[in-house]
Amino acid sequence: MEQHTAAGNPAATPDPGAIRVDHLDVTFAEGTVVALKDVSVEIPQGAFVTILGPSGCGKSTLMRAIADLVPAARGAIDVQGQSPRDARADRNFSYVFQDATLLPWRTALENVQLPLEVGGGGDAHADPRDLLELVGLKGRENALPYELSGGMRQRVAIARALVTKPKILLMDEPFGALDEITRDKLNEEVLRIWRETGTTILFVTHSIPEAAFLGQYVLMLAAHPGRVKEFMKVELPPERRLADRDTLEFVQITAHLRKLLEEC
Amino acid sequence: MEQHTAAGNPAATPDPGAIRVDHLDVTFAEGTVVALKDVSVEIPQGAFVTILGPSGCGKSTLMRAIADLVPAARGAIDVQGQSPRDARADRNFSYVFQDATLLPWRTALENVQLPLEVGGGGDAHADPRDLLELVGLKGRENALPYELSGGMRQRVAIARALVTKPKILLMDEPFGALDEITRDKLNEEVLRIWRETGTTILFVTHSIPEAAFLGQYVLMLAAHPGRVKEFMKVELPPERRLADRDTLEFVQITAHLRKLLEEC
Amino acid sequence: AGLKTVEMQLGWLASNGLLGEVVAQAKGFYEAEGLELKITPGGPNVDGVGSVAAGRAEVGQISSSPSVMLARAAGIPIKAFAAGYQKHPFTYFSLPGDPIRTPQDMIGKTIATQPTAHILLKALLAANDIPEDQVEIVNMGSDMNQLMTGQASAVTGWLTNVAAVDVLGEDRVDLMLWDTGIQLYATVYYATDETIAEEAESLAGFTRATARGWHYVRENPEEAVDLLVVAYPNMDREAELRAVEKVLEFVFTDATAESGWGTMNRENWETQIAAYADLGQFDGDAPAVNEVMTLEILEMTADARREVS
Amino acid sequence: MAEASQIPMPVPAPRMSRVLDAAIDRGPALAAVAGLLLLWQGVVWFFEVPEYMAPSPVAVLGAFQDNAGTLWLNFWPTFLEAALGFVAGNLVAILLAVWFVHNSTAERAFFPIAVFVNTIPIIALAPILVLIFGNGFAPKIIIAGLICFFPTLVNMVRGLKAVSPATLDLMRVLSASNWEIFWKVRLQSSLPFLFAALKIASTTCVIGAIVAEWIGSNFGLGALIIEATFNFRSPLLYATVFTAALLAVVMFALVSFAEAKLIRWKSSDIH
Amino acid sequence: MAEASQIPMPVPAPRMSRVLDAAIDRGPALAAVAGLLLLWQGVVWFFEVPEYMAPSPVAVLGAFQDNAGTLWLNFWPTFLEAALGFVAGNLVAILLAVWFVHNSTAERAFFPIAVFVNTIPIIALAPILVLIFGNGFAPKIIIAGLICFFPTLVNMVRGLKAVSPATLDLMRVLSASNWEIFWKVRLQSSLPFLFAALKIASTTCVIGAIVAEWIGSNFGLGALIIEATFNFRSPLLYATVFTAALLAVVMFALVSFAEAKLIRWKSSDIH
Ligand SMILES: Nc1ncnc2c1ncn2[C@@H]1O[C@H](COP(=O)(O)OP(=O)(O)OP(=O)(O)O)[C@@H](O)[C@H]1O
Ligand SMILES: Nc1ncnc2c1ncn2[C@@H]1O[C@H](COP(=O)(O)OP(=O)(O)OP(=O)(O)O)[C@@H](O)[C@H]1O
Ligand SMILES: Cc1ncc(C[n+]2csc(CCO)c2C)c(N)n1
Ligand SMILES: [Mg+2]
Ligand SMILES: [Mg+2]
Repeated sequence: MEQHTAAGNPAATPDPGAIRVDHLDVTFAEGTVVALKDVSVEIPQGAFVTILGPSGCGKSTLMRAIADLVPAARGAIDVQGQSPRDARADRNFSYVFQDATLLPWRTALENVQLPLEVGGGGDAHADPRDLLELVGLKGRENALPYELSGGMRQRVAIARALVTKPKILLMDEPFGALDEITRDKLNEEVLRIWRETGTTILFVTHSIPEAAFLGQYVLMLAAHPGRVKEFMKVELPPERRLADRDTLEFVQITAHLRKLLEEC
Repeated sequence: MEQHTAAGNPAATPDPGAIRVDHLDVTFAEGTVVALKDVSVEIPQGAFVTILGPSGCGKSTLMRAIADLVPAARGAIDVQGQSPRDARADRNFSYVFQDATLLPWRTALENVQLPLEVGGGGDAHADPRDLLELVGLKGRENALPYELSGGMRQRVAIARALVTKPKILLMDEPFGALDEITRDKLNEEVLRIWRETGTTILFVTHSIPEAAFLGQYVLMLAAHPGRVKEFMKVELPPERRLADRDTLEFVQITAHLRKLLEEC
Repeated sequence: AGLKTVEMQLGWLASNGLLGEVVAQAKGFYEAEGLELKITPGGPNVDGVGSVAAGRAEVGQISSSPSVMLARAAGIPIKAFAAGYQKHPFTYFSLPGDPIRTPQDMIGKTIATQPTAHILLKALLAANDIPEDQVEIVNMGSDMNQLMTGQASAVTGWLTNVAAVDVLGEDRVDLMLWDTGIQLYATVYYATDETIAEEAESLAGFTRATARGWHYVRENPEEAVDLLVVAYPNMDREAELRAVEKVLEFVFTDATAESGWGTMNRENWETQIAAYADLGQFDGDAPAVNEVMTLEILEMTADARREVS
Repeated sequence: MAEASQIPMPVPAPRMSRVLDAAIDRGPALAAVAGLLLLWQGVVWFFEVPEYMAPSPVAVLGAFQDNAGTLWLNFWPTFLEAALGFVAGNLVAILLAVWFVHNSTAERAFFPIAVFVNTIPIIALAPILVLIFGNGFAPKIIIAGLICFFPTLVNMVRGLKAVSPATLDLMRVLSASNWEIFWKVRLQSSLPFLFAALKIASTTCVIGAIVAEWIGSNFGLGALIIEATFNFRSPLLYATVFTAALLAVVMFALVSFAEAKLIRWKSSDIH
Repeated sequence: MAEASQIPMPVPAPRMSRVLDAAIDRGPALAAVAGLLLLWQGVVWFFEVPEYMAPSPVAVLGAFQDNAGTLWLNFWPTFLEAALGFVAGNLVAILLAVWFVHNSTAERAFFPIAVFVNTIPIIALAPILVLIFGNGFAPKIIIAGLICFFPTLVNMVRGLKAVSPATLDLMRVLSASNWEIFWKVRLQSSLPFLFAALKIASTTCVIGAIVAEWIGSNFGLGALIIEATFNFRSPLLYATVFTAALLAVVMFALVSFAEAKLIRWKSSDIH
């Protein structure tokens, strides 16, 4: 299978800062469940890559493999010139999990502060209170997770991921539980953060418009077994506004993506 | 506050089979958090009502109050002429929770079978294997929850809710974790089930198109405190196909809903 | 068939204090009296008085005579009717480097003894006019370590416990409690007032058969030990073979030569009661000697007991 | 129990006076105790049980009065031994559990040994302990500690492992050290197990102190029990046993109280 | 421990022979036991500890050989008492826990009484037990049961309550009866607590059987311990204590094995 490179140029020398996934297989249950099969992809430094694919195709598994949470059965992953393990140890990642995964005994604010308390804390970091305000939870800082709604919990997890200003942000359906208004607002925030900080972002979503709107690249995975269907550059201007979603190019792109997804 | 009735006709005699919510207040933390304030709504027998509203506005809380999972601080709820408690005891509800809430020690199939094993089992019921096939999990019947992807878990929960063929189906963001293709397929399935069985469905979603496409009525809640913003009938033909989403009426309705949501 | 069951409740595990009974059982002496003896063990925390008082067992055997006095004083209606060991083998052991040969030698020394035997040491001191504060009393368990490590000048135990005594070596120094003026009985047989009144014949039969058993032990110590070890396989035959001679010295004395096995002396009991009363051991009034012991059964069996010796 | 819909509805509690609340909370316990005492007194009267077999509650109460001074004097050493043994035994157990959870070789090597040691009867250990530590408080505290040690070890090892894989993933991504995972996550999620263990230990440490006093002590409730047994003073024996049991109940209540204060969160998911 | 990234990576295990696997699994335990035995032998030799104080492993081994028959004969009654006590005590504790969890008045009324009863030293209860049940197997099984009872009660009550509110909501909507909730949910989620309790009980039931034999028995390891203690047969004492401890280790291992078989699922969320 050919190498899916960013610019569609297989001969390009690998960008030293990229995430490079090389013929990756991931299996579960002693090899009986093949979650990912021969996945190769190269993500340039500072790219915003959205990941689309049918439920169960291996999106979370790919992210988990990159974050060193799941071992490769075959193949290799290279994160900014390091193994995933070293990259993780160096705290290059932030991860918004598909479930919010809050610590139930910590308040919203304390959950956001968690990354600052462990793993060396990190140097640059944002103000947890500001982040909670950003995700619309001002005033609920002291609520415990069981006192929050599903969307609120997810927003706490997003704030937590942003607090360390990571080099690589892995977001697994971060906005799945949010209403469109909040979602739109956070979409713009994420884009702003991406532009301002140069963070490399991998962003799993089920919304085709969201994938097209946010992504500089879209990685489409197919199922049975999980494999790369397409890795495409989104030909839209880097400065995007919500209104851009009504343009013809945008609609063409989403239509294309929808067709691809149907084929998976 | 006026009574929001189905047809916008406050004088109509209440349909004996309706869900009637009457000046409902729900509070938490000893009254300090007001989740719902003076909510009144009347849902006709066999209606498909979608619920929209910003994250944390009380959508889940309203459903939980109807299902007798949370007590009313003030006001009353009447479910098919009964108190929520009696309605629950009579197994009138199925509930798809916002978190999948599977029993981790049961396989997918066993989780779907759970409702048949408890609470009297119910008379009419669907075949659990057929339902798992319906939600696209054929072949994964014996997987334990931790072996399933997020979307797969949610689909198991959907299958579980359908297995008892309930009179009232409460679905709290059931398709939040699903890709558009699967989601569209399940949207059509739910519509089919609704039409064929006459089930009353309350369906929380964050997707405005989904709310408009599925709902006979849309209940829009506003936040701070949670209250009814609008209860409107969707003026679309009852027989809907996915292609209808590209019609002008549909786009007008979603635009209206988006505007309302922005105001909340 | 047709035998009357007599249950004997021990105040401890089965031990060599039971040689006579085991032999009498094996040789059919009880059957000859129309009895069947059933022996129930006690343990470190079960003295058996409760079982006898409640009527679960007809006969009790208790380690030391003061228990009977204390029980009686507490209102438990039991009486001693025979004494197995004529002299109590309770002994203060010391080492030749720091010997304690007389009560006076204890002055200024540390004596280790079991908590329940503190009172015996106090009685000893009182009987020998030694103020209690002249002797330091510390606790010991069942081991002799404190003597061996020099933490105490003397430890206590039963002279019949040959394994314990062996640990101290050949040249140890013994000071027997009996020789200091505190003259107690050991392995005392007792029964409730009611049993003594209503089943005197059974008790007499029990006493006669047991006496015969003990005489048989005296004649055939080795066979007796073999029988004991067969009945109670946990015991160590070698140790019991060495112990049996010692045991017999306590069971058969000048007193038994005259009055037969199991004999008791009313004056001795009175002395014991008085000593305990002086030490304030009774909650209320001291019990009368006739409440604590009875010679009735011994008298009923006097001829038979003398005959076998 | 087989009937449906008996699950109690969580009704928001009206704000009652705390004193009244507490009284209602204790009500069933007091009623049960009173009932048992009455039953016992009734049995003793009805069957005319002699005092030396089982004294009536009234007789025990008398013994409490007559021996108040003795009981009080002997209460303190036992309390001290039990409390210090509780602290020491649980501390060692918790530390060992922490070690085991972080080092599975250590767990496999020493857990069986802990099981082994736990089964050695105190009576068999006592001579060696006395030999090493003499006859003072030390061996009693050690025995009380030894006797609470094992349940806490087992529960704590289990509790420290009761962390969901999702949370461990989170901590891995945060590149948290094992120590941080322990401190921020494992400790909290082990609390339900730990408090169950402490409740068990709160009663066994009292047993331990008493058993320890039996191996040779002039004071303490254990010594008093021996003394009362040896002298056939049933009412005093019962009064002493009651005092010990009350000590245990109080320690148990303290642990329960601490638990209620410390675990205020609710899990929001299936565990 | 404070260093980052030491969390072991879950590497897919290569399929090894099961026998080898098991050997490696037991390796550390065997090594630790061997090490301790060597240390002990070394101490005994080096300090020339006399045998009556603490016999060397070699002497104990000798005692094992010399007394093999005796040990074997006395092993069976103790094993029987411990095993039956284990079953009875845990069964009663589990049933009581089920009652308490479904009836909070019962819990408030009788939990303190359970604490109370648990603290009454067995030895103080012994005379009454002997009076009521005589001297056969019954009182020994009862004592072994009594002694395992309490930790299981405490853990099981806690375990049956360790159900997430979300799951209870699910069961409420399904209009499940308390009995069904118990059977389908509580029992499963209490398993970690239950098995911790059973591990504790697997050793305490042996202690219980031994202690029970001290109230009067001619046979059993407990009787042998007393016999050996008071007759200064140190090597036999140690051999007996070892036999008892081995029994406990085996029971512990059986419980651990059952646990591994029964809890195969992983929680998918924070608990
Ligand atoms: N147990 C609780 N204790 C305290 N506050 C609570 C509790 N449950 C819900 N709330 C509060 O009630 C409000 C409504 O919550 P609810 O879960 O109904 O929101 P929602 O509309 O479902 O939101 P989402 O779309 O994010 O799921 C929120 O502010 C939440 O914090
Ligand atoms: N621990 C596991 N054991 C066994 N199978 C697993 C495990 N984790 C994931 N899988 C399987 O791997 C496949 C991919 O799962 P993954 O969670 O990556 O899907 P996904 O693309 O994230 O799906 P979704 O959109 O539903 O979250 C699925 O078939 C899933 O059942
Ligand atoms: C002589 C003696 N008596 C009681 C116990 C009691 N004990 C030890 S552990 C435990 C329960 C909790 O593990 C209990 C009740 C003992 N060990 N030894
Ligand atoms: Mg996923
Ligand atoms: Mg919600």
